[in-house]
Formats: sequence, structure tokens, C-alpha cells
Amino acid sequence: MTQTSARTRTFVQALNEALDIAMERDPNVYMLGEDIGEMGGDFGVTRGLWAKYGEARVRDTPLSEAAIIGASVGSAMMGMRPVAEIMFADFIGECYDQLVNNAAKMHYMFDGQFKAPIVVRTACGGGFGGGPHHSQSVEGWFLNVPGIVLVAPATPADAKGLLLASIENDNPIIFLEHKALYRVKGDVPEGHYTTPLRRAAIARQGKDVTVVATMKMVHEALAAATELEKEGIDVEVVDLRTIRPYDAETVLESVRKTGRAVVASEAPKIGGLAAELSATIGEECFHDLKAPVLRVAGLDTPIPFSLVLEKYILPGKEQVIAGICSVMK
Amino acid sequence: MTQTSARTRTFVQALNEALDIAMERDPNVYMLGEDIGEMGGDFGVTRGLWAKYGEARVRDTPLSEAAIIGASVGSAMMGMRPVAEIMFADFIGECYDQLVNNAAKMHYMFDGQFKAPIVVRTACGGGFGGGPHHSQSVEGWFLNVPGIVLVAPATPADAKGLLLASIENDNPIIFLEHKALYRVKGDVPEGHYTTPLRRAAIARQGKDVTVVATMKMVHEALAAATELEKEGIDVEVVDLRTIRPYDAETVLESVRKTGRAVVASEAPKIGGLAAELSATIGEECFHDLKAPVLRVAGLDTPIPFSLVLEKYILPGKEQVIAGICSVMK
Amino acid sequence: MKLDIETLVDLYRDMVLIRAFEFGLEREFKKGNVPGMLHTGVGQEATQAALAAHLTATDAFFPDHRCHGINALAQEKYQGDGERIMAELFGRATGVCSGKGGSLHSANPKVGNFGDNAVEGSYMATVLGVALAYQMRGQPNVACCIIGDGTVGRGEFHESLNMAAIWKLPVLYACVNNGYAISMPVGKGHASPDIVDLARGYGMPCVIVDGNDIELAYAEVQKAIEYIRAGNGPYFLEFKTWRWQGLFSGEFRPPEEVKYWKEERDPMRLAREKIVANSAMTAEDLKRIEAEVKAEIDQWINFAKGSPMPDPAKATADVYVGW
Amino acid sequence: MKLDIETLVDLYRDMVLIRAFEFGLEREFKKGNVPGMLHTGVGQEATQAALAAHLTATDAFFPDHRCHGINALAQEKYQGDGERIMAELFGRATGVCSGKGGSLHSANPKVGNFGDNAVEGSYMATVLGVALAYQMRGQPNVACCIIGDGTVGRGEFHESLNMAAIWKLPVLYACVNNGYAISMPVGKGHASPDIVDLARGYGMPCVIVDGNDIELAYAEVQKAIEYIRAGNGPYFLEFKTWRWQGLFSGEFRPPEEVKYWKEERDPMRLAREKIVANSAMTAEDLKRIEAEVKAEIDQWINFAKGSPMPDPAKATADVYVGW
Ligand SMILES: Cc1ncc(C[n+]2csc(CCOP(=O)(O)OP(=O)(O)O)c2C)c(N)n1
Ligand SMILES: Cc1ncc(C[n+]2csc(CCOP(=O)(O)OP(=O)(O)O)c2C)c(N)n1
Ligand SMILES: [Mg+2]
Ligand SMILES: [Mg+2]
Repeated sequence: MTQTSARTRTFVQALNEALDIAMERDPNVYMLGEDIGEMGGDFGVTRGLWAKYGEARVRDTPLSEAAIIGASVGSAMMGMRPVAEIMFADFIGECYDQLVNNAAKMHYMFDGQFKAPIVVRTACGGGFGGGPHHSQSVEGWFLNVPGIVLVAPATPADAKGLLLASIENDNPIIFLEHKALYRVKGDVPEGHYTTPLRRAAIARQGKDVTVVATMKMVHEALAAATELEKEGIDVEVVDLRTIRPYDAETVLESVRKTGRAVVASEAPKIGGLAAELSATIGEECFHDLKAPVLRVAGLDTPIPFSLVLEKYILPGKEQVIAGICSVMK
Repeated sequence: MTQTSARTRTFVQALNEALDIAMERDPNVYMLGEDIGEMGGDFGVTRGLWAKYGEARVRDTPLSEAAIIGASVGSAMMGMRPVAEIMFADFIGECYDQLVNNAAKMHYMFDGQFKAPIVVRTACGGGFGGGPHHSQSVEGWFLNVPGIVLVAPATPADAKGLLLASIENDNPIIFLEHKALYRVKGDVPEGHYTTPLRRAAIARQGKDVTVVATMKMVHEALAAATELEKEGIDVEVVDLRTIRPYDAETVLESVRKTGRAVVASEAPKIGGLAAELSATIGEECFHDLKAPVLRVAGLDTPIPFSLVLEKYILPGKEQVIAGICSVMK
Repeated sequence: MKLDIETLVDLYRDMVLIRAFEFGLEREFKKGNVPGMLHTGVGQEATQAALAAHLTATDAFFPDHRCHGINALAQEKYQGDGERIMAELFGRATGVCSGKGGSLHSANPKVGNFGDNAVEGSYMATVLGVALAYQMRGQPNVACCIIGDGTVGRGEFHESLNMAAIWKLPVLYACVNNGYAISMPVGKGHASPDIVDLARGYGMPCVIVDGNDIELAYAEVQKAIEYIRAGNGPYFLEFKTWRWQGLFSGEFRPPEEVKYWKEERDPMRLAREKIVANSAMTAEDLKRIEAEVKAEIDQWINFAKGSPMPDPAKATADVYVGW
Repeated sequence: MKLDIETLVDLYRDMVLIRAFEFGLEREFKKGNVPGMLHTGVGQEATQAALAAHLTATDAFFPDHRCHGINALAQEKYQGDGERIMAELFGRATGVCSGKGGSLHSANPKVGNFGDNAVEGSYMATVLGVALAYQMRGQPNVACCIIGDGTVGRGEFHESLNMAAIWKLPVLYACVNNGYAISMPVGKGHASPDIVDLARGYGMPCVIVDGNDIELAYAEVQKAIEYIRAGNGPYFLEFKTWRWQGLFSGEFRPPEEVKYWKEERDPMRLAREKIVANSAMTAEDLKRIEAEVKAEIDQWINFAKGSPMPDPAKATADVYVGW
């Protein structure tokens, strides 16, 4: 990780820089997706790259999600490094087979003869009245799929470093971009650097309780920690960064230290990432735990349109605080 | 549950009886899928029904999995009761969007104005050299999807009773048929009866340790229990039967009694059903547990073709025994 | 076929309602009163009014993301409460889906509105089942699926047309070809700029319609629906039209193109000219209609704004039926 | 175009190899020596030999579930070890995928074999990317995707043909229309029994080929591949043929149909008659070739049977690259 002076950038700008650098450095990198060309993508992440690299390397596609992923995988088998954009993560169900049965199994079933180094960038998460098909957290759809990598940055600096690391990595990667983070600003180092995959970050050190979180929930956890500091509760926040395969060591080490764990996830509680983390912590830290591992997660519903309803079912700072207080009892 | 005299039937025959009875009782029930008509389905589950009910109600389709589910959902919105067959569960990725974004959310997002009472029967599970695309356990793909129901019988009697209950239920149901169970025989009551959804069964009573399992793993757990009986370990086996939403009460009650739990699942360990069960048991039975909840599950790989490789990665009786012994220590 | 003047004026009133609805909505959206995203149907009023005119409450239609107009017309015609479509877009408890659906998921089976699905094209599969139910029950109804040109990129396009064809299902495919999918020109995204070229292989009638001419559109929809009701199987209509809304980030289409469609090919203007040329009605008469309709839409907006938000606890209801 | 006799005899030898491979395999499968499922290409030898003859090791092909023959021909031609395809089907460590893939997933990029995908039709999407890589790198190669008539039902058919067309990708679609998808007759499963009718709308050349006549099939594949290599974009070939294998549960097709295809339209017999009529070779000469090839296949089977099973611990390797 070589990094020079840091500057303030938004999450979107950080992603855009990463794409620019990757395209610049490696002619095998190219991008494809809906409206990513002249328009620069629905959220502006690819802005300016079509003008700079031309339409052969920044390819607008029709609404053919299966073909987008298929084309990505096929070209990756040939040594190209496609970065596909699926406009909203909710639409990834359209190319689920391509990802689960093809990309994820390619290297394994053909005995290592092919690789599928694709990056599928996609905008996930709720909170803006997008309704049931524009707001979902989809990591749970892929948690039980060996071969798939799930990357989920929480900060602009990680967004850039993880995206570069993902593009340079040889595995099929779903790169989750939480829409609520797109406008978040933070220090972003200049130039090329990578943030290691499969390595969690300690977003905040603390000694009383561990909160494991991803993406927007990292920020909710940090806000909760700030608030609870006043009450004398010292919260450690672990930002998972890679969701599959994930960095169990860092998580377990933190829980062994604090003896208490809250796992926070925007997705519905049942059968999601929070369950996986809770199970692993329960298995490995049984004798260290002073309280049951608690899941703070979305309610078990689709995501409703009206903002009052959506707010009711998605977890935020308040729910994290309640969760922490419950395990501190 | 009205039941008359029991006779011995295979799992396939039990399913066939359920379909026959459902078709007979309700003209809104119809079936659609690939080769389910004159041929009777790849596994013979629909045999004889085309001749009996005609091709309008037993509809052969092209290889159009999305259209199969779409047609099912649309007709269900109109009050029909479609029973779709997706030949192998592995192919359900082709209609993932239809199930997750349409069937599962229909009732909710339209505020209860529509229902999508579909049953999607599909053959899952490994162990016969089917390779990476004919052997998967797919329940993990849907665990984090509110609105979906997952039903998974382990015995012929439950296969019939649960299938009838599923067809009569108003929710979208994925009905998992483990291929290794198709030829298993058991007592099956005659005539119409239903086995309640969302209700686990105690497949074997025991007092030392609880094994929670589904489908083929129920049989592996029972075999393990028989073997461990000799060693003086008394195993309780809970057959979950409905995977989502599942019967946490029965599971928790059993674990509270035994104080030890093994969760057994053929699917890969990471991010699967075993994780969900472990998390919930950990949350709810923290103070009752004498040992950590242990997951016995598939290794984190796609399913290889060669039988020696497949056997290596899929869990069986031996792994359940090892798991039980580990939590008994 | 020439339309009688009463029908034409009725259709014009419908078109006026659509435009007023969309403009009112857009204004409120810009003020921040309407959450989420908004795609308007301005420019496509003739196509929408023609479809709405021929669909009955026992037919079914799947509206696309620009179909607020069709939704409102059906809601008003069959239930007399078009304002509930507006309220849904405002996320209110009085909306047709009590605020759970919003712009992209406003449904009401009582008026034949089977709801949009924001995963574009997915209901091309769903429509098959609705049509199949009509067929199995011997009902002479039509299941209509309204899709944009861009949506044609989806694999379900093929699965749907093929299954509708082999089973002779009563499906009306109404493809609203407005030239673009977000920023993608139709001729760049598809092997042919005429979608009918991709549909013809399935053996159903495929007709290109001037989607901005209410008289022609009305006649072609009528023909298609009669054909389907007679049990002949599916039918494919491609409406050539244009949407006024650009990208969220602004206009991206060539100025001549914008000018051509907004001025020379404005469906409202074309309809007005027809009425004035063929009847005793004057431009003033039409202005009066416009004012009336606009006043009604303002009331709808007030209704929506004045309606209560849903009870948050309702957010957990109806995930499962009966559980 | 008339084939010279050497080429024709070579192709005949390839066809003999395919049939001997499949019959040998089927025999071992019935004995329980081959795990999993088995779909054979018997009856489709002319189509397979024609495709294999024109594809080079730097082209790419996606074989379908009946393509053991093509896989073996390519493996033998470019690596001299066709027996490794056999070994893969037996799940042995010496197989091309060390036993991890089996019948439905035997690949080897060194011979241009990009592997089957047992989710029928999914590689119709994958083939786009291979072709795109050729195009972006300026390589005059062809990416060939071999699909059955039944597979055409999948949505990817549409997404693939459309994208190949708009991007002018070097894709050869080789549709092996053997009249059935398992038990479903092609004319019942599709809007047209001629798949080209569904493909034509995408604007690429679409040609029906007699898939049982090696001379015609060879010529048509040659034309298609020349067209694609010249940078003209995709091409669609539909081979009319018939598979000898019925259902697992037995024969389900009318006896006259079976008789017609197995006797009058047997591609082996048609090829033999051509050779004998147009050269000095006799039926005896051809029998000798058959015996030679059969002996080789027996050796391959012995090789497979004598090969070790994979090391079980290898089952956890290569899930992730480098991890
Ligand atoms: C499967 C899917 N892919 C992408 C999108 C994002 N999206 C919403 S509208 C749209 C363009 C649709 O174009 P068209 O069908 O022509 O409709 P128009 O907006 O022009 O009326 C896209 C790409 C989506 N909603 N669903
Ligand atoms: C997506 C998918 N659906 C269903 C199947 C099961 N299946 C395997 S082969 C087959 C029939 C394929 O027919 P066709 O493409 O005509 O090939 P043929 O066997 O006739 O050569 C089916 C339905 C599958 N493998 N993949
Ligand atoms: Mg459009
Ligand atoms: Mg076939």
C-alpha cells in the first residue's frame, strides 16, 4: 500500500479515481454496463471515463443483465479484466445463475484451467424511498456460494483501495456500493494503492463490546459508539470490508478481548450475514462471551416505499445503541 | 390431519399421490414444467397425471425457467394454484429474480391485494456424481429473502402431507426434494391429509444432545444416533421440515432440554442454514448451552464430479457423529 | 377508420389528465414532496390513453414506470378515486397500496391494474400466467404488458413471446418505443430500431403504430384487442413515440430532435388540431377542458398531501399471507 | 462444393471415432463404471465432425452435453491425448479436469474447449465475452457456441444474439436441432420448428444445414467461419439432425421416425456411400478404419479404467484463485 498525500473526496469520486487508475495501468481492464458511457452511470461513478478511454473500453449495454455478466466472464476467461456495473443490486437476480453457477464455479470445476476475474459493481442499500426493487442489501443472496467474493467498503479511502484490489484480483467479485455512502466525504490518498481483500479494519478501538458491521452500518455503529462513550461504554467497531470470504481472525480477536458482540447488518436478520458472524463467534468464542451475540439487523420484510415505513424496518444508530445496551446488561 | 391406514410407499410415490389428490380436489391446481407431461418428469414424480388430467392441467414447457415461474405467479395472482417443477434445483438461479423480486414481494408491496400461492417443486442435493450443476443444496440462496417459504421433507409421509399443505397454502413456496430420498420407502397414510407448515418434528427423542437437520441429513443424524446409543449418548433429532420461516420454538425447547446442539446441513457451512440456526440458538439459549453450537455441513466448495471428491466434501453420518462427540466433550 | 368526435374529445380529456398529473407530480417531486425516483409519461399521452380506453376492469395490464397516467385513468374510471394513485406516489396511507408500493408499484386488481415491477421486463413473464388463467377459464379477456424499448433487451422478452405463441395466450404486448433506454438509443441497444423485427419470428401479428396520433393508436389497439378476445393468441404493438423527460441530469438529445417532438409531434397539439378541424369545438373549448382537468389534479395533489402517513407498525404486515 | 476424397475419409474417421467413443462409453455407463448422467451424440456425428474440423486450437467452442465427440477430437488433434476426455468421464485424476468436471464440464483451453455448462444455455452469454476479447485484441478467431434446439427456450438466447449483433462479435451459433428437448418436440416448445425463424430478426445470416450430411455440413461451417473471420459479425447455423438416444426410460418416438433416422438418415451410412461411390475405396477399406478406431477407443477406455481416482484432499483446492 503505497500512498501519497491524502485529499478529501466523495465516495463516488474515490471509485471514479480507482477506475481511472485501473484503466490507465492495464489495457485488459474495460467496463460494461447500462448508461456507463457518455452518461457516466446512474450515480456518476464512471463519469469522464468514456471520453478518456473511448467506447470500446467503456461499453454501454442494453438491459441484458445476464449477457453483461456472461460477457464479463467470457472475456475474463480470455485474460481480460472486466468491470461490470449492475445499476441497482436488486437487479442482480437477473444474472444470479451467471454469477453462482458460472463465475463462482469456473475455476474449480475446470480444475484451475480458467479464471473469472470479474468485478461486478452494484449500488445497494435503502433509506431513500426507493421501494422494494431499488433498496435491497443483497449480500445474503451470495453468502452460501463458495467461489464468490463479496467486497463492501464503508469509506471513500477503502472504496478506492478495495476497488483497485478487486480489479487486480483473480476471483469473481461482487463489489457492493451502498447508495447512502456515495456522497460521503473522506480522506483519499492520491495515485495507485490497494486495500487488502479479506482483511477487516478496526474502525474504532474499544474495550467493552465489539460491533461488527459493514458499509452504512459502520457509520451507524460509529455514531452509536460516540454517543455511548458519554455513558462510559467503550465500543470497538470492526468494519468487515470483505464479506466473503471474511476475516474471522480480526473479528474473533476483538470479541475475545471485549467478551461481548453485536453484529449489525442492514439486511433482514434471518439467514443473513449477521447470522453467519454470530454462528462463528458463538462457535469460536464460547468461553469468552459474557452475553449472547446479538444481531442488529433489518426486520424480516421487503422494503416498503413510504419513508416512515422504510425507516421502521431498517436499522440505524438507535437500534445499534439498543443492541449494545442489551449485551452490556 | 385426518389419516387412514398407512401403507408403504416411496418418497416419489408419496409426492405423486399428493399431486393427484390436489388436482382431484381443486380445479385451480395445475402443473407446469419441463417433461412433466407424458414423460412424467425426470424423476417420475408426475407420472400418470398427464393421462388422467390432460395437457391443459399438466403442461409441458420449453426450457424457460423464468417464464415457468412468471406464468406460475401470474396465474396465482388470478387465483389459480400452480405447481411448477424446476427439474434440478441448481437451475433455480435462472428464475431467481422471478422468485425473489416478484413472488416473494407481491403480497407485501401491493399491500395484500395480490397473493402468489405457487409451489415450486425442485430436486436438490448431491451424492450421485451429478457434478457442480446437478447436486446443489439451494436453501441458502433464499434464506435471507422475506416472503419466500422453504419446505423440505425428510420422509415419504411428510413429503405427501407437506406437499398437500403447500399447495393449499397462500404463500410462494419452494418445495425441496432431495434426490437421495426419492427411492426411500416409508409408511404413507392413504387419502388426503396435510402436515403443518412451520412445524418441526422430533424425529427421535433424546436427552443428551440435539441435532437439528433437514432432508437427507435427518437420516444421517438418525443413523448417527443409533450408533451413539451404544456408547450411551442419547441423541434428540429435530427435523425442521419448514426451513423458512422455521419453527424456532421446537428447536429451542429441545436445546434447552439437552443443553447441547449440533446443526447439520448438506449445504456449505459458511452463510447457510446451519449458521442461521446456530445464531438463533446462541441468542436464545445462551445460558442453557453446555458447549458451543456446532455446525456439521458441507465444505466450502462447489460440488465436484468424481465420487471420491464429492464424498469428501459432503457431510454424512460420520461427520454428524464426530460433531456430536465434539459437543459432548 | 375515423373516430367520432365525442370519443375523440373524451380521449383528449384523458390525455390532458395524464399530462396534468405528470406535470403536477413533477412539480411536487422537485419540491421534495414525492420520495424516491420519478419517471414521467409526458409525450406519451396518446399511447397511454389509447390503451386505457380499450382495457376493461376485468382485463389486466402491467403498467411500466411511466404509466402513472394509465393507472390514474383506470382508477378514476372504475373506482372514481384517481387521487389514490397520486396519494400512493406521495407514500400516504390513502394510496392504492397504502404507501408500500410507490411510483413503481401502484397496483389495484379491481381496476385491472396488476402493478409495475421495477425490475424492468420481469412482468413479461408474469403476464403469461394471467393470460393463462383467462384461457383456462374460458374468459375472453386480455392481459396487456406495457414495456419500453429498452426493456426489450431482457431475456424474458424471448421467453415470454415464445410461450405466449406456443400456448396461444391472450397477451397484448404494448411496446412503447420512445427511442431511448435512459441514454441508450434504441438502434444502438438492439439489433433493429424497430422492435417488431425482433418479435416477428414468434408468428404473432406485429404492428408499428404512430404512438403520438390518438386516432391511429386508438384504432390499432382496438384491432389488436378484438383479435385477442376472439381467441387468436398474442399480438404485438410497437408505438413509436418520444418522452419529454430527459435524464435526471438534464437533456441529452439533439436540440432538433427535442424541438421536433415537443412541437411538431406533440400528441396534445395533434389531437387538438384534429378536434378543431373536425368539429364545432374551438381552441377555447379545449382550454376550458384543460382548466377543469387541471383543477381536479390540483385537488388530487391536495388530497395526497393532506393524507396521513402510514402507521409505521404496518411495515411488518403482509410479508406472509395468513402468518 | 465437392469435398476431395482424402478430406472426406478423414471426416469419416472422425465420425467413426465419435460413434465408437459414445458406444463404448454407454456400455461402460450401463456397467456402472461411469458416474452421474450420460447424454450421447450418436446420430449427430456429421454435425460434430464438421464443426470440429474447422475450429482451430486458438478458436473457442462451448460444447453441449452431447459433445464428447468434439471434445475428444479436439483433444486428440491438438494434444494427442483424446483418452483424457474419456478419463474425465470416468472421474479419474488423469481426466482433463482431474475428475472435477465430468461429462458436463470437460474443458481444456489448450484445444479451444471452453467447457460445457450443465445449466443449458448459460454459456450463450459467456460466448459473448470470449468473442469480445478476440475483437478487442484484433484476433481473427471465432467463438462457437453449440446448443440444442431445446436450449433455445432460454432467455439468454435473445440476450446473446442481440448483443452479438449490435457489437458485431465473432460468434458462430451452432444449433443442433435434433427435434426434441428430452421429450418435448421442437415444434411444440417453440413458436417455429425452424430455429432460424427465431434468430433471423437479429440480422445475422441464418442458414439451415442438413446435419447428417457431412459434405454439406462441412461446407456450410466453412462458409460461416470464413464470414466471421473476415470481421462480419455473428452467424447462425441450424443443423437438422436426430439423436439416437431416447429417454433414460426408453424410446418414446414413433417407430417410423426411429427407423427413418437410424437407417435412411444414418450419417455414417450416408458418408460411407459417398466415399464408396466417389473413390476406389471399398466397404472393406472402411471396415478396416472402423476396426482401427474402435481398437483405439478400447485403449482409451482401458486408460480411463486403469487411471487412479483423484486424491480426495484435492476437493478443496481451487475454490478461490490464490487463496
Ligand atoms: C432489469 C433492470 N435493469 C435496469 C433497470 C434500470 N432502468 C430503469 S428504467 C431503464 C430504461 C428503460 O428503458 P425503456 O424500457 O426504453 O423505458 P423508458 O424509460 O424509455 O420509457 C433502466 C435501464 C431496471 N429498472 N431493471
Ligand atoms: C436451464 C436448464 N433447464 C433444464 C435442464 C435439464 N435438461 C438437460 S438436457 C435438456 C434438454 C435439452 O434439449 P436440447 O437443447 O434440444 O438438447 P438435446 O438433449 O436434444 O441434444 C434439459 C431440459 C438443464 N440442464 N438446464
Ligand atoms: Mg425507451
Ligand atoms: Mg434437442
